[in-house]
Amino acid sequence: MKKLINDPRAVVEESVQGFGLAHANLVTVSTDPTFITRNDAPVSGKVGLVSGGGSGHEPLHAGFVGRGMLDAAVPGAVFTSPTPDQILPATLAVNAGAGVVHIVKNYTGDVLNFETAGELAEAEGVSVRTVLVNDDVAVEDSLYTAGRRGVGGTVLVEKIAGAAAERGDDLEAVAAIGERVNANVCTMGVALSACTVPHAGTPSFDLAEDEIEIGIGIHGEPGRHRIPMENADGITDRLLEPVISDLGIASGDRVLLFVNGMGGTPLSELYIIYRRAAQVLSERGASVKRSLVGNYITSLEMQGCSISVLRLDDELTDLWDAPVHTAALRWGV
Amino acid sequence: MKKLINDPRAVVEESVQGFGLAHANLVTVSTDPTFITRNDAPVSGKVGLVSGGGSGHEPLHAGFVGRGMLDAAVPGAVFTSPTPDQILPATLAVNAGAGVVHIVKNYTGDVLNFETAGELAEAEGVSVRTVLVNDDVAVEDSLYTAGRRGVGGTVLVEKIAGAAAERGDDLEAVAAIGERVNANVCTMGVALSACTVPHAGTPSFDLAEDEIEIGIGIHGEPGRHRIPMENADGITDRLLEPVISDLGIASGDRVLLFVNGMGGTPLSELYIIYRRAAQVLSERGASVKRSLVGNYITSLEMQGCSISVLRLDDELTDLWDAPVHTAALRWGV
Amino acid sequence: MAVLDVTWAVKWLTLSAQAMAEHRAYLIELDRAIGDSDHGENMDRGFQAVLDKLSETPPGTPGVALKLTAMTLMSKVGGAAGPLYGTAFLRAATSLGESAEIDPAALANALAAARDGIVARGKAEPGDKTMVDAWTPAAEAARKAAVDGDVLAVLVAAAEAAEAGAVATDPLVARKGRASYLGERSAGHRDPGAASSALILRAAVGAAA
Amino acid sequence: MAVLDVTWAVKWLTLSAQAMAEHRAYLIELDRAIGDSDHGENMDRGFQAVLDKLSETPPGTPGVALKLTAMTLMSKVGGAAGPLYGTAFLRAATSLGESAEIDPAALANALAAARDGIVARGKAEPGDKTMVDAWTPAAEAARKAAVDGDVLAVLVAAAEAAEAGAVATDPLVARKGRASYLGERSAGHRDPGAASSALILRAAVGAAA
Ligand SMILES: Nc1ncnc2c1ncn2[C@@H]1O[C@H](COP(=O)(O)OP(=O)(O)O)[C@@H](O)[C@H]1O
Ligand SMILES: Nc1ncnc2c1ncn2[C@@H]1O[C@H](COP(=O)(O)OP(=O)(O)O)[C@@H](O)[C@H]1O
Ligand SMILES: [Mg+2]
Ligand SMILES: [Mg+2]
Ligand SMILES: [Mg+2]
Ligand SMILES: [Mg+2]
Repeated sequence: MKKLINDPRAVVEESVQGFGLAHANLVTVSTDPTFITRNDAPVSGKVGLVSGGGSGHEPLHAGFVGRGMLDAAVPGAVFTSPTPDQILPATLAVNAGAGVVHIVKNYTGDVLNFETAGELAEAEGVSVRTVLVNDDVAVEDSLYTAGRRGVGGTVLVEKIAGAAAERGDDLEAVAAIGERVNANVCTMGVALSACTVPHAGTPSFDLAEDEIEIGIGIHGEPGRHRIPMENADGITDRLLEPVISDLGIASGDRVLLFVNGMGGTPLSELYIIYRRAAQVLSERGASVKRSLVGNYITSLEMQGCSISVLRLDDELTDLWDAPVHTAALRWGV
Repeated sequence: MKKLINDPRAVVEESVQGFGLAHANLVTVSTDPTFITRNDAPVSGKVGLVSGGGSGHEPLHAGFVGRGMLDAAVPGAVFTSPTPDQILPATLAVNAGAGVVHIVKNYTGDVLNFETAGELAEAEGVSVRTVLVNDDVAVEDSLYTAGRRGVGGTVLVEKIAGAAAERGDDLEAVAAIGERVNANVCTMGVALSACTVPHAGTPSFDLAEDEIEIGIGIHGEPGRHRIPMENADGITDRLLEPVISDLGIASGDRVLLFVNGMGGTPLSELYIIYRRAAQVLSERGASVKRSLVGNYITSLEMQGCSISVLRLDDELTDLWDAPVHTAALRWGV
Repeated sequence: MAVLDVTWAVKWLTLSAQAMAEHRAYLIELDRAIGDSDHGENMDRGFQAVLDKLSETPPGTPGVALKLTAMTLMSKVGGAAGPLYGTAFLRAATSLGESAEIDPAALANALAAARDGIVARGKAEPGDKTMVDAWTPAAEAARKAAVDGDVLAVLVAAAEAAEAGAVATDPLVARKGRASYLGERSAGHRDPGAASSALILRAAVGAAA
Repeated sequence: MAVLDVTWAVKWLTLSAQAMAEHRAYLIELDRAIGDSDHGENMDRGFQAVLDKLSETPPGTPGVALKLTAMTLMSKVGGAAGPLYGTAFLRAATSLGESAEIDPAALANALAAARDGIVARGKAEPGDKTMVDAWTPAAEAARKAAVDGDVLAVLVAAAEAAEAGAVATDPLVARKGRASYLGERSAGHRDPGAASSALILRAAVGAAA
């Protein structure tokens, strides 16, 4: 294992410190327990937005703290959801009286820890609504699993719900927008290589030189199945097909196309994937109105990508376009 | 070699196509020969800025085409400088009569090809000035080499010269600003792993599990020397020391600190490097006024990073802060 | 004869912490195969924090010791295991109440309460390839042993049943937790949470022996 | 007896293209060791384009063939090699003028012009571990052979000298081009551009044989 780290157990702490130093104009880092808030939190009258999860997915979530997106991010250990004693103070810190929305990726650990924190916050008089993100179409039989995972769509939920909160929507409305995004986005991912969790020291799975993992999550876990290596267009089709069919994308649909890198794939390759995905969507009569290409929700240094499609309507488009000022996503300001 | 590509020889073409599709609101992609221009080029009255070089460093340069930065980017084959028959039409396309600045990284191939293109453009009546970027302190004896390479500092030269052009500076002034940035920035890089050029198919060098390459460039070339793996703080000190001493950073200096990922390193690790570098600079009495952390000038999927320090003055700071709207760098708009 | 008082409780938790440290890599490896490589690290971090807490505020009764453990695991483990173990220890503590010493029946009840807490929290059923598959047979064996056995016999019965339960997760296809995403590919691997549960119940025997 | 007319020139360029395709991986490997792994790809791409051009617009004289080659390499090779080979072929073409057939003296002059073009462009001196280390001895050997030899003898002398020159780059420490960044570490490897130069000059012999 070769990493730019000091102590494997200090990775999150030191990385968050560096993040705080680099973006002191945007965020405040609280330690013991660790969470990150936007500098002007709580924003008077505004619904607070809190997300969090295991670390190792950077820039998610800390990179999305700031105007027009999250009010707080709560990082757990690498690939380990944070604990209620982090989530609760983050929730209290961003509550301006209008309540707080928790954006939670659907993993057992995240759900249980945010659930507890939400109860504790309610007990302290803060109204909390939870938006559960579960956009991963790779999980086929949600009856026999912990349900679909929250993956790439999380970024879109955070951006759009963040814009709704920023324009002054109330608690129920912000949660409803977040749920609408979640209901209209599907994602599927592929890994060309595994990643190595710092405290584990060995790659999260073993993959032959000519194999890839289809249907991976974002925690370095193996995917649903393993197939021989294919070219970029073939892989794109394989990822996009279930996304399109699950969303029921039809001719005339307007969509946002999000090609996300898992951390170790060159940007140039993500654009090769984007090219094919955009072509296929146009062939189906869908119109790609917005795009996002880059490393936004990653698995450490894993090579691979995910493709997300979000069905847009006028309101979601406007909210997507609304100004956002965070370390990792910025426009209009 | 496992990559998200189709034909190794079509990597640049397909990637640029995808880039054009994803950012059609910003850029126009010309093919045969290939170059990328901002949509509103030539901008009346404005000095044009053209940069280019081998591909494999994305988002550089195409990701920096747009308002406040480059007018055109000219991508060569992977790690191969572009040819005059690409550079010339790009230069002509962005010339609005105020002349064109070529921002050229100091590599023999880039220098020779831009030189020829510049002569051809002059022959067609376009005034061309060249800013040569050579910020790599890893190259020690420039008398016995092709001179210092252009690396991380290139991004800063492009941003700041781009802002100068946007505010209406004339040809000499834009070139002078670019040269001032170059004179005030130093960079040094490290590789934890090699990268694999698509058409070559094997890693650019072999590195043992416990070794790192110090003083690498951005073309997957081996570095100046090889040392046993160290922790992040040790590596940071090793990169930063020659940068600080070459620049002669003294107490009271204001600086921009740029920690750049080589493409395959998690963002979280870059922040660990940033943390230490910011600490060391403060200990020296320098004041870190601006920061940039992320993958901006890469070597495909190489793991590693570079640290750049730019000495700021009021004007450079203002130009850095000026609005920029490109695919990879955006603020104020 | 074994006496399950606060000394035993502290020793149990200390031996558990030792077991987590010792088997950290093993639990990571189990989780690497069908999860995300963190279970050993999470449990080790959590139980080290438990040790710190126990020496900071020495508990007066077994119930207090377990409650302190519950709160610490809840705030230090994270992931799925944190809330689940937290709930288990909390329910066990509540079941024990303020008594200074635990008799066989109380012990069996506490183990059943722990098991029920995990199920209430995580909604897993036996056979879903989770820690429930260690705790369910453990609680059941404890109940039977408590009819005419002493506390040591109850602890031994629980530990053995948990160990057998953990081994029995090997062929199962996971239906809860992270391993469920693997579908059929989760078969042929031991559930990490069931394995850590067995280690913790074995430590309880060690503390009483 | 070998006649160096346009047929020879086209055959030379065709054999050069074949040599670049055949030795593509070898040249990439040389460049991988002390450069950036692209020289074989660049030369192969460039000479394939030369073949296309030659069949599109068949040249009338050796000079026209070399000029077409120069322009094509300049616009298709990129990197350092593109402008350097482009200049070499351009200067050689200019030196040959419009003559339909090349005699030994003209041949030696053309090779010297090519060599001087590379030096003018790239500012490298002999011993800097570049293609200059193949072209300098080649031009020199051609000059000597032209005194009393026929064109084939001149070509053979040039090719052999270029090959020896390329081999002689092995121990050198690079002072120009990308390999110079390696400092002492560049010693012990053959310069890729010197190697491709030797291949091209060897193809000239093959075309005349
Ligand atoms: N719904 C559930 N009910 C009971 N136990 C569960 C459930 N989900 C997960 N577990 C247990 O948690 C263990 C994983 O814990 P850990 O690796 O620490 O957390 P995470 O899965 O969040 O990474 C599994 O091995 C399993 O025993
Ligand atoms: N200044 C120079 N003068 C002469 N030849 C040079 C010079 N710089 C580089 N070369 C030649 O170019 C070759 C490298 O070509 P190539 O790999 O295609 O380009 P790049 O170095 O730009 O990747 C070197 O092996 C060397 O022979
Ligand atoms: Mg986990
Ligand atoms: Mg090159
Ligand atoms: Mg786990
Ligand atoms: Mg090269």
